[in-house]
Amino acid sequence: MTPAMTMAQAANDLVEQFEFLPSWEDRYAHIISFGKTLAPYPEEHRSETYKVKGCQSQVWLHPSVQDGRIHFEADSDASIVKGIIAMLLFVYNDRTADEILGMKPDFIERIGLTQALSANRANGLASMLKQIQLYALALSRRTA
Amino acid sequence: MTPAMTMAQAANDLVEQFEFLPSWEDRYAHIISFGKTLAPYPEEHRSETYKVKGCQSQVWLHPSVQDGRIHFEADSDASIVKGIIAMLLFVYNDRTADEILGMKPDFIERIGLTQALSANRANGLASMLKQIQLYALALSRRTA
Amino acid sequence: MTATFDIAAIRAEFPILSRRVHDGRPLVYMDSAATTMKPRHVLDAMRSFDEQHYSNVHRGSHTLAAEATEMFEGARTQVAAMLGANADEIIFTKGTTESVNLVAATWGRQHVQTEDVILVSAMEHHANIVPWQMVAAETGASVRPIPVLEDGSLDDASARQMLTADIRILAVTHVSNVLGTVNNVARLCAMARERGIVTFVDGAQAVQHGNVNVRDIGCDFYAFSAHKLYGPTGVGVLYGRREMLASMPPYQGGGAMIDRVSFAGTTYAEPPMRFEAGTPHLEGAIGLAAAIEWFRSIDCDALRHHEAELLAHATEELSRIDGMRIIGTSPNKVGIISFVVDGVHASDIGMIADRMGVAMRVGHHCAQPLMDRFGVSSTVRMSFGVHTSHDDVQQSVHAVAKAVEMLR
Amino acid sequence: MTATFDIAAIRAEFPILSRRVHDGRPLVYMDSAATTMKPRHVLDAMRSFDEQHYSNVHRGSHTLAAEATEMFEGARTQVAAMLGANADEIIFTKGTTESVNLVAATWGRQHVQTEDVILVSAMEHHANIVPWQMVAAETGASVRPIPVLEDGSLDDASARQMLTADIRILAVTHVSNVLGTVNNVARLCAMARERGIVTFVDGAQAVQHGNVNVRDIGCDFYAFSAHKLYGPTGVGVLYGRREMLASMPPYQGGGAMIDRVSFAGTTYAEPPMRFEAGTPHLEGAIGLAAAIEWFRSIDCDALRHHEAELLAHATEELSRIDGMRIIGTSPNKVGIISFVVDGVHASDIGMIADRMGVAMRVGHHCAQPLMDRFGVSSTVRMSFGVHTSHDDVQQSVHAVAKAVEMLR
Ligand SMILES: Cc1ncc(COP(=O)(O)O)c(C=O)c1O
Ligand SMILES: Cc1ncc(COP(=O)(O)O)c(C=O)c1O
Repeated sequence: MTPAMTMAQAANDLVEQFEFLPSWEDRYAHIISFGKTLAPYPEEHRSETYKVKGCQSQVWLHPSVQDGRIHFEADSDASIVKGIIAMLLFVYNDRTADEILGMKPDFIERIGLTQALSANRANGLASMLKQIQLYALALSRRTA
Repeated sequence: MTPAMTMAQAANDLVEQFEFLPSWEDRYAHIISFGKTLAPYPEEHRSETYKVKGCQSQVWLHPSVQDGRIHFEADSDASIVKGIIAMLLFVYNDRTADEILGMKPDFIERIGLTQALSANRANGLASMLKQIQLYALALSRRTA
Repeated sequence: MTATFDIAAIRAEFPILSRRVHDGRPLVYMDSAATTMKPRHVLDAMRSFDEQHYSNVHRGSHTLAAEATEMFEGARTQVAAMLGANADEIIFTKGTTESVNLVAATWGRQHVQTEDVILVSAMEHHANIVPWQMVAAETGASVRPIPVLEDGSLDDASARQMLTADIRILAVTHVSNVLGTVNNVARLCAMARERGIVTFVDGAQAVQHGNVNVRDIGCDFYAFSAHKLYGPTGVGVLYGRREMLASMPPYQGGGAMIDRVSFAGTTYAEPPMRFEAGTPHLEGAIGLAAAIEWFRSIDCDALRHHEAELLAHATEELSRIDGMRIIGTSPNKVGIISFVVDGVHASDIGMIADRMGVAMRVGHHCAQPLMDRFGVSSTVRMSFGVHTSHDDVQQSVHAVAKAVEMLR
Repeated sequence: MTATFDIAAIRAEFPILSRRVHDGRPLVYMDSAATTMKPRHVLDAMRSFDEQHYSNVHRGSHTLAAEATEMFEGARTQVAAMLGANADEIIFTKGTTESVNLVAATWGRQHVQTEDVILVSAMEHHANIVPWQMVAAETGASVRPIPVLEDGSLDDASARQMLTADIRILAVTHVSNVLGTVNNVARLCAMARERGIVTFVDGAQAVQHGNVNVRDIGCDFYAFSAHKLYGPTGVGVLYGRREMLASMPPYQGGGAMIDRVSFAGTTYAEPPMRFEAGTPHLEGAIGLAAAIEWFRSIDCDALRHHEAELLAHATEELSRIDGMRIIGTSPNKVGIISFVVDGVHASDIGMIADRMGVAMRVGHHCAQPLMDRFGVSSTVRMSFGVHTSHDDVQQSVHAVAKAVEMLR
């Protein structure tokens, strides 16, 4: 399924969504509600293999290739982290490996996510992004 | 051999000797010359048993009891340390165990030795004094 | 520094409490069980050492070397006085973790045999489990835990039963870093001693809550870290009873721990030097001494009273939150509260509280077996320091309540 | 901080150089090989960490924990960049001594077997002898030294002959702490590698004299201490080639080095965490990073040039003293001069020089086998730091001459 927006557009859209939310409570609430938009995670992929290391809560990320695009399913047992991965997928899901690897993730800073969620090692944002990129790299190598 | 002076007198005498030596060079020279007054150390006692631990240079201290008084022989391969032990013996030699254990070694500070030879861990002054007292303690126990 | 307890004055001594976090909110530091902040007295002592007296120690023939040696050995004496031990029974280590490893790798490898049992408790920090598992793996011994009761106290009846002749060593924590439980280590050590069992007490969480005396406890070994007693990281203490240390082989090899080195054969120094290879953490020892000096200036009874009040206050307020489950409600506990909230992930609470300026720790707290015991994967942990005020408690509880509200 | 070499400016950065000793004499610190003094940049970095960002690291969910973790891991990256390594090849230890012990106790106990030989040199510091003797005693291997020539350089011909198939590991110092000799470790490591021999290089005395690149050297392990690179005590580094570290068992057990702990069985984390049990020396790592940053701001070529001039100056002046014997005259040496004077005890020289404000070290310098090699029990050692001036050299030589005059 090709997304309606380009990655850049999706990222901008995300930044805009947050711009309208001045209070931190609203921003956090928005992140949490983002998590609720994730499709249910397939239980057969809830295994060690698909766990993202380096997060304080459990995060699962399962990639598959559909028509040359990488489709991710994801889940977390923690709400904010689930929201973060959902936001990442809003931008990164169903893209080609090249698109993913070519994307500068500066929208995260533009959203103010790194400041808002300052303890980024704990929420594993960096780890999740790295895992998305690693999958893309692996898949691009496989096709190349 | 009973010394001519009491320990307190000997200590005061030592303090006075140094009072007349205003420059550090003179004081050091005096310490060194003190070392030269030590009787030759008996070679048969130049063993690990009689070595004083905790000195940077080698120091030997051999006790014996003569008429209820403790007689020390001592040596060091370093001149200043040899001078220091000689000064200690000037006060401590041929005393009874009780005298030795009752002596407050404050004359060392009065001489200005601790400042002059500030690196007192290296020259082992504390170790030598402790060893003298330990021998006295051991001998007083043996006689008691 | 006189022995009083004036919370405002104490707070003023911690520069980091002026730190502001998100949107200029003042920091509410509720993570003293992880590490304690440093009062100015400690920071100044280390700085002045570095600027005035710094040098490598031992065998130095110059003034600074003598001064530094005197200060370093003075720190050892200070630690000994605090614990009621002799200076030559105090070994400076990297921290509690290294202290346990040192005993496990020297005394342990020397004495633990196949079929032997190393008895720990189910509330141990990994530091007091893994080193014993390593020596057990090497020797064929096993590590067995004394169970923990539902309220977070040690199961004394089991402890008594389990202290049998096949136990080689009892290694138990003085205070739990998760539950706050204070174990009656004196009684445990007495029971062990009667049966000829060697005892190791992990004091990492005990020293910052009041007086510890190793003779009263009657243990063979006691360990703690300076960074949990308002001192620096990278330095800790192993107390070992003189007779124990005297018979133990060295741990690490290198400078300072030797008597004489040659390729034909090397001989070792007496304790404590035998166990302190290499250049010690000098600033660390000086900082620890300053921390002890500073900590002792606080009225210990008043501190304990204050902490008990804070604990009661926080416990009561937290309990009002719907779905709150406090893990560790032993009648005998220090100012550490671990909790989970039904239907809300601990990490979410931690993140939202952080946004509100409240620093709590979330995770397994290096006590996974204890997490398993209580059927959780992590908890939120709120822990008090000497500077914790009722206002801190109020704000922390408020942050938790707000987080739960946002997350449900 | 720009890359220049202005000795007055450099001196001004060391608060301790304002220290006065006997009779108000300014301190002449000639003991940088024992430990280096800390410039203000390092002291300030540690203090500001403590006052602004201090917290325990890893798994923390609050702001300070994240900041501290970032700074701590940033320090690791800084060390890696300095050595030309990857961050996951850098293990923070207590110091060089612990780095050697770590390798000896993990890689060593895993690989060294009866009849194996551990090859060191006769100029090693005890830290690079005793841990190997300990693993040899356990395994039945032996420790054999490569001889040192009369001028204090390594006997290359013997080294080549001795690097045979029964050698399990070559553990050799980069720079001698007594002789100042710079060994050609790249060539030694290349020879060892050709024969499949693992290599460990003790860099404790090398890092403060210029650039070190572990890839250029081609060693498997490299170790140094922060306190000899203008950083704090209690922290050091072990570089291990990624493939080596990956296959090594853990050293100490405890928090942070585990993957999952249970009484049924414990699994360990990947390197470097696997080798860093317990709370690390956080201020130490921050201080080391600041020290590296500061040291790299000094023009390295200019420093080397300055040091060579000081060395030539001091050597020439000392040689004028009657009975002077300089031990270590290799053409390739750093600013370290060991000497003895006929008929005068080293300790006497040290004490009189100290009285004149000159701090030199006297003793066996933790290198007793080397003392034996040169038939002395101790030497006086004069060693230079980045702040050493020609005036310092002048005063030191004067103090030695005066001491000799007084003592003869
Ligand atoms: C060559 C050499 N190796 C090892 C060491 C030991 O270093 P540390 O005492 O910092 O562990 C030193 C310093 O004394 C040294 O000079
Ligand atoms: C009970 C307990 N034991 C051991 C440790 C380990 O201490 P460190 O990390 O300072 O070695 C801790 C601290 O985390 C602790 O709370």
